[in-house]
Amino acid sequence: MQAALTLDLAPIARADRWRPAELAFWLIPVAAYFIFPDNLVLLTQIAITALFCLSLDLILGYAGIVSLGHAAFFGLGAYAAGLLAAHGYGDPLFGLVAAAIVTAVLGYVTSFLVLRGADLTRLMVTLGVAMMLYEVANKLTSITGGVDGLQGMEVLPVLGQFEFDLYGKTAYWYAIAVLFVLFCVARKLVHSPFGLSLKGIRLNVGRMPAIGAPVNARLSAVYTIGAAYAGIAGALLAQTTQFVALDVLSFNRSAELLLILVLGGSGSLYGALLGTIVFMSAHHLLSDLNPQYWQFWLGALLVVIVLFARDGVMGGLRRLGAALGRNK
Amino acid sequence: MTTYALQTRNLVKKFGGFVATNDVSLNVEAGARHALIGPNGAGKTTLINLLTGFLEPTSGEVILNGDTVTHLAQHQRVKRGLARTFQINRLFAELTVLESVTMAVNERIGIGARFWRPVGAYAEAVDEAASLLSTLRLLDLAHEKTRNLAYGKQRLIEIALALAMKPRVLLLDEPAAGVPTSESRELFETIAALPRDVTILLIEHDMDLVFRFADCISVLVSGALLTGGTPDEIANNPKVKEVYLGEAISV
Amino acid sequence: MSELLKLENVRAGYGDAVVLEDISFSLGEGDSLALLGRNGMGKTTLLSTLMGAARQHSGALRFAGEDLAIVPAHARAHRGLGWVPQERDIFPSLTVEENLSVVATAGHWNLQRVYEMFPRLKERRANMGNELSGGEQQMLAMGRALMLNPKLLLLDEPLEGLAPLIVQELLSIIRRLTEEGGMAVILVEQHARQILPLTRQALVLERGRAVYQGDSATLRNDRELLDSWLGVAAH
Amino acid sequence: MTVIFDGIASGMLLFLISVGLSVTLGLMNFVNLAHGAFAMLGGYVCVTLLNRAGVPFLATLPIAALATALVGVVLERTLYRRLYAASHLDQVLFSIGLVFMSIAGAHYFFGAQQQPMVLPEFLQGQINLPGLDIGVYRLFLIVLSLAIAYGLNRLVRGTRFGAQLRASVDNPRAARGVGINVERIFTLTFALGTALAGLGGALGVEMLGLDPSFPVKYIVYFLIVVAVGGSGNIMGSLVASLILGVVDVAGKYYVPQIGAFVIYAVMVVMLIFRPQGLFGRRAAR
Amino acid sequence: MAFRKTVAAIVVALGAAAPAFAAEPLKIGMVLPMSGPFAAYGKQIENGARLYLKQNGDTFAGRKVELIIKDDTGIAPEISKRAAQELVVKDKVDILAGFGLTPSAFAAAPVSKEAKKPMIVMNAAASAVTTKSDYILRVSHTLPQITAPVADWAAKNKIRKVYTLVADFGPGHDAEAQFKKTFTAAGGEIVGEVRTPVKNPDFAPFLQKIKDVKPDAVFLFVPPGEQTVAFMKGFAERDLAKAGIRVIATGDLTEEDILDAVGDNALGIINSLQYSEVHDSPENKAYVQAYYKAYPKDRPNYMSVSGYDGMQLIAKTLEKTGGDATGDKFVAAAKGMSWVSPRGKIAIDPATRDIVQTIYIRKVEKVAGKLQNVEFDKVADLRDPGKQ
Repeated sequence: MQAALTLDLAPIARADRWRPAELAFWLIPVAAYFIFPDNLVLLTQIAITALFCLSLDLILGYAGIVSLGHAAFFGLGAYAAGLLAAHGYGDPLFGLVAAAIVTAVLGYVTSFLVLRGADLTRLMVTLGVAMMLYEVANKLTSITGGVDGLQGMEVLPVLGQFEFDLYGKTAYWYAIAVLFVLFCVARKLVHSPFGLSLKGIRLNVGRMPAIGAPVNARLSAVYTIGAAYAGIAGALLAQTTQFVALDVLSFNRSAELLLILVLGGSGSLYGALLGTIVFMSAHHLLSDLNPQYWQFWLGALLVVIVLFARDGVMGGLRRLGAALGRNK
Repeated sequence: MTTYALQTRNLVKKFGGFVATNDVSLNVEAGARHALIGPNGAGKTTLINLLTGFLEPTSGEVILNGDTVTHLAQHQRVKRGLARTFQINRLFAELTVLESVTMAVNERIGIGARFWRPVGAYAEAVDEAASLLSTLRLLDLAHEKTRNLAYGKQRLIEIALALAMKPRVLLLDEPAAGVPTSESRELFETIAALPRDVTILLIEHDMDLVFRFADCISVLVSGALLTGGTPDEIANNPKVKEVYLGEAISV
Repeated sequence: MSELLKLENVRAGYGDAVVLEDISFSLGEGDSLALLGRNGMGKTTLLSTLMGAARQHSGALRFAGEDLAIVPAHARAHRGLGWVPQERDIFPSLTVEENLSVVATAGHWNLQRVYEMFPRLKERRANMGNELSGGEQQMLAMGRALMLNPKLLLLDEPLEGLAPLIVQELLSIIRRLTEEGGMAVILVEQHARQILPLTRQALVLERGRAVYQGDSATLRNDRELLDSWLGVAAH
Repeated sequence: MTVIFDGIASGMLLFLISVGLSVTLGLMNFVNLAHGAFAMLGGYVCVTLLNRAGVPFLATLPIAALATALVGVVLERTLYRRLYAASHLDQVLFSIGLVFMSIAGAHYFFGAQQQPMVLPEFLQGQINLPGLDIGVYRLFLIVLSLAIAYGLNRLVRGTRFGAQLRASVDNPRAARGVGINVERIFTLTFALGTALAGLGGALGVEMLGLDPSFPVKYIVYFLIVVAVGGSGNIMGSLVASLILGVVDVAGKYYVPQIGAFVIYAVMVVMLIFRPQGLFGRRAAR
Repeated sequence: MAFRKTVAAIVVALGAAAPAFAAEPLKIGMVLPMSGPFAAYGKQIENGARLYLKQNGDTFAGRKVELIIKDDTGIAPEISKRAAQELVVKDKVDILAGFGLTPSAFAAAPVSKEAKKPMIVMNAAASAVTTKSDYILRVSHTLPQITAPVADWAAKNKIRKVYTLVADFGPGHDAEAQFKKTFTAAGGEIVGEVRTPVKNPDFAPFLQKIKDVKPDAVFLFVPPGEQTVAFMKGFAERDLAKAGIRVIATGDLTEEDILDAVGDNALGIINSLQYSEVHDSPENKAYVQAYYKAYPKDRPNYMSVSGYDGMQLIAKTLEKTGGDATGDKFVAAAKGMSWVSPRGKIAIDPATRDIVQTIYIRKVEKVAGKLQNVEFDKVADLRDPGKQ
């Protein structure tokens, strides 16, 4: 124990302290509310997608599991919350909790399929699971409404106080609050011994059993947590849109999510958030400018980003920070 | 009666028609410094993989401290005191030295799945990791990322991660492989200074290290045990000379 | 002996990093050179520079009368440089025979002669590259370089990590290659004592600079020199 | 019998549209999700020549393949090349970017509607045997697929080019060291992959239709075949396509209620039992 | 309570603006699929709407019309809702319009309801769409409305045994149910039914089954587009027509945009829809001529006419209200409105705010070298059977 005294333990003991830049980041949603009061629905959907992206980051960025079927959980969460609201259980928080539980169960069960095989296999197995779920929802027209969407959701006021309004104010603060709380939880998770072991698994999975870590159990656990996060994101979307359509389970949603995460830079929680902000803002602006051919410019943006800013937005920022630091 | 820390009984591993491990019955005494040598392709790596549980044998048994562990998973064997290092570094390039070792300690003391408090809050684990680094004279590098270390230092981290398991049996798989001569002395000293209550099975090509360090040597050829004995016996065994040592040792 | 390879004040490294400083030497046709030094002193970098896998910062590099700096990496093999890399770099998804024939050029060395020299390879001709033992991989890497019918063979630590018996076998093959003449050889090693008898010239690198340049025989007999530059490796 | 024949034909179509991806993903280890965009390009070339210039169908096929390969080479030289060393996820991001651009481009030049396509007389209709109805175009697809599979397998396994290609993929540095012009090999291989995509696209118009959303509509199918077959293995892709085609068609015929699930279920089950694909290489080294 | 206040605030704001609206521009926000797999819908509807403005001037009742188009990418209802909400809140549009697909209309309906904005549905075809807000008016058609006539026609024209093949999704199920109901009520018999996967590149197995059963006809409903093409190709390849099997379908499957892609295989399909390029009326001749002049690369179809009629409805209603586009007044004035469209005479049902129109029975034929839906029978002034 003598030895420990001679070592400054501050770097490891303070690893989880909030940095000023982080606090500044969380002022953005507050500022955005005042700067873009007419775009609250977009901002709300950005927050929801950011949460969804965070859930993928937990499993891809921190545990290295590639998924092309993450919409399975998002969609299941959306339907869970949507069906509850359509059958008289419209309390939003209750909906979130229920969605989290349902998706966590699905996540836990499917984690055993996902743990087998390498990247391409995982990609395809997750995709297969999501596509099958999509077909189920499509077939069960009487329950889900099929492609026409789920009818008759009645979402009650948040906490019995705040009604969802036309301007989307309630929805916005509701989504931001949920995102922030779950972000803090994820942040705790990442800095805990559990999070450290996930990093270990991603960096060198072969070593982990040799230091006594049950790799599959850890991956299963994080996959389940990621699923629950995605489910909550889906539930949020259902509640704030007051509508659930089949596309919550679609392949496009999974693929776009993966795109957003890679764009932002996986393996850092803020990468997930920044990627979502950049991608969805670009999408929105470009499609407003040119409703027919905006995809071309979005595509060009992605190509340029890959060619000139490896490791996504976060990587670019980090290098920018390093360059600025050098110039000081 | 001698107690054995690690034993195999008639261990066989086949890959298709190829017999990689052929009826190996190995006995490693408790507290021994036991070396396993043999030419390339003799099946040393396969044997290690069978001992640690990375592979399951076709037949035969692995016995650790008297208990059969043949079908236990790797991490379960580690929990029972069997730790190893790797021939090619398997480290966590992006983690600092202290984080890596703390992570290993976390797993051993069973807090690896705690998810609420930060790593730094579990002082007992961090302290133990720090004191282990101090023993290995790595303390000044504690906050360096592993990837930034010299190769010889990285080999020491390999050993540190294994020692964090508080092993009763330690498998060292070519600990000196790839280490530049300039850095090897420190490594050899560290290995020589390992606590005596840890049983060590060493796989090594460097005859210098083997003959300086081991008190017992087993020779593996073509998947089977050729012979075993003290370093003197092995050095003078004509069969061993013929298949393995050639002229290298005769000068 | 007419001049085959000439280096003048070569400075080289990877990216912006400089590993080698001010290296000059020349090698005649059929000549042999032992490139010595402890690990990390720049031996492999020197070979990589010759092959175009490392970056030549300055200096001149001439091979068979041609400036190598402007020859792209893949074309150097065809100019007559045969490289046996340190990690052997056998192509795992090619069979042994494909590994040999994938780049073969016509000349003295053909499949038959290579198989004569390495009968083990002939036995395993249909095996995939990743199904070989270390010694066999080394033989295959040498055979593959020979199939190019090089004017200069570059061997990077061919004995590293091999069992003593295989080392003996390879040493005798290398001896044959250097003694038969015709082909020049540069041999990189840490274990000086084993290869100095096989070569005519020697070059010792210390932190990227040449600290000894001259006769192999002289160096071999000078224990003091050997100890000071090569340390434990020499005993 | 007819069900099995249809299954084989449908499998061959899967094979044709995905084999190009098998080449770029499997042999060059590049996750080229823009594969469908190249296929779409082949399709548009074929349809445009056929309908506007009156070029005979069979003649449009090689032109479609060559034109696509040409575009492929240009893109490879200018863009793809820079990303060989990048991570798979970066490659995904990049190639999806290309997909987006291609969709908007096709929309701009050809409009959003389905493209018409009329086969020549001799490829239409059916041959009726007792108990077996053979669609002529299906038969044509089967024959062509087998020829392509055989030719490719010969090329990769049995020629010096194939050996040089495998060597370049295994270890580009060492391949350069022994005198292989890795850049050229990769360019040629990429051209081959895109040519196959273009050909598959042209052949697929008849059965899959053609509109600007083609590249994303069938991406799932390409990936399924390559994953199940084991990436980079031509024979694997062929066998996987066959199995998927037959099971899919038979499933739809006998149990149409679960028709949509069959292909995914088969894929998941196969991958669970053989995670590296039917003929997948075990991780090298 | 907070919500009520918000709505009240909006109403007050709009009310305050009311006296001045004659000078205010009229903003119409259109939510359409302009990209993605349904981009063709958006383009046709926009074409039709702009054509109306071009022909009739862009000033309705003294107010200059401003079209704002938002892309909802087709099948992403949250984007449709977002677009509608932003159009109302940010762009302050007077009228919402467009909506290519049912889920988009459903998702946007609450916006129209809460903001009390008229919402002109120009394609979404589920019967229930108009019930989701009191401000919704539909100028296109409903699925039952175009399904029932062909079923009825078939039963009365010696088609006794029908095999139904529908895509396995909501609209498919609805079409199947409506067809069965009308067809069996008229004395026909369903001899087999199958639901095919929505994304289905190959109809071979289903066609084989139909061939084995040998019905008089197949009733087809799949997503218009490559599915129709694939079905008809398979149908021709297997010589089902020669086996005496006919194809009957809803007319959206043989609309002008798709017809060329289906090619000659489409010849002889009997179908029902409200509009055909070759509908014989002076209004349509003028419309088609103007359309080709404005968009030489496209063919006019029923969606373009919906866009056209949507604008016409707005123009006529505003004339009646004197330029007042506030929800209640607008909808009250629009109820019962009727006019002559290129498709014939149409009206807005005062009870349901849905469209009342003539549905034609057509057959695909070649007219002057072009595939066309030639009308040969009709059901006049048909209300949505789905709401009866």
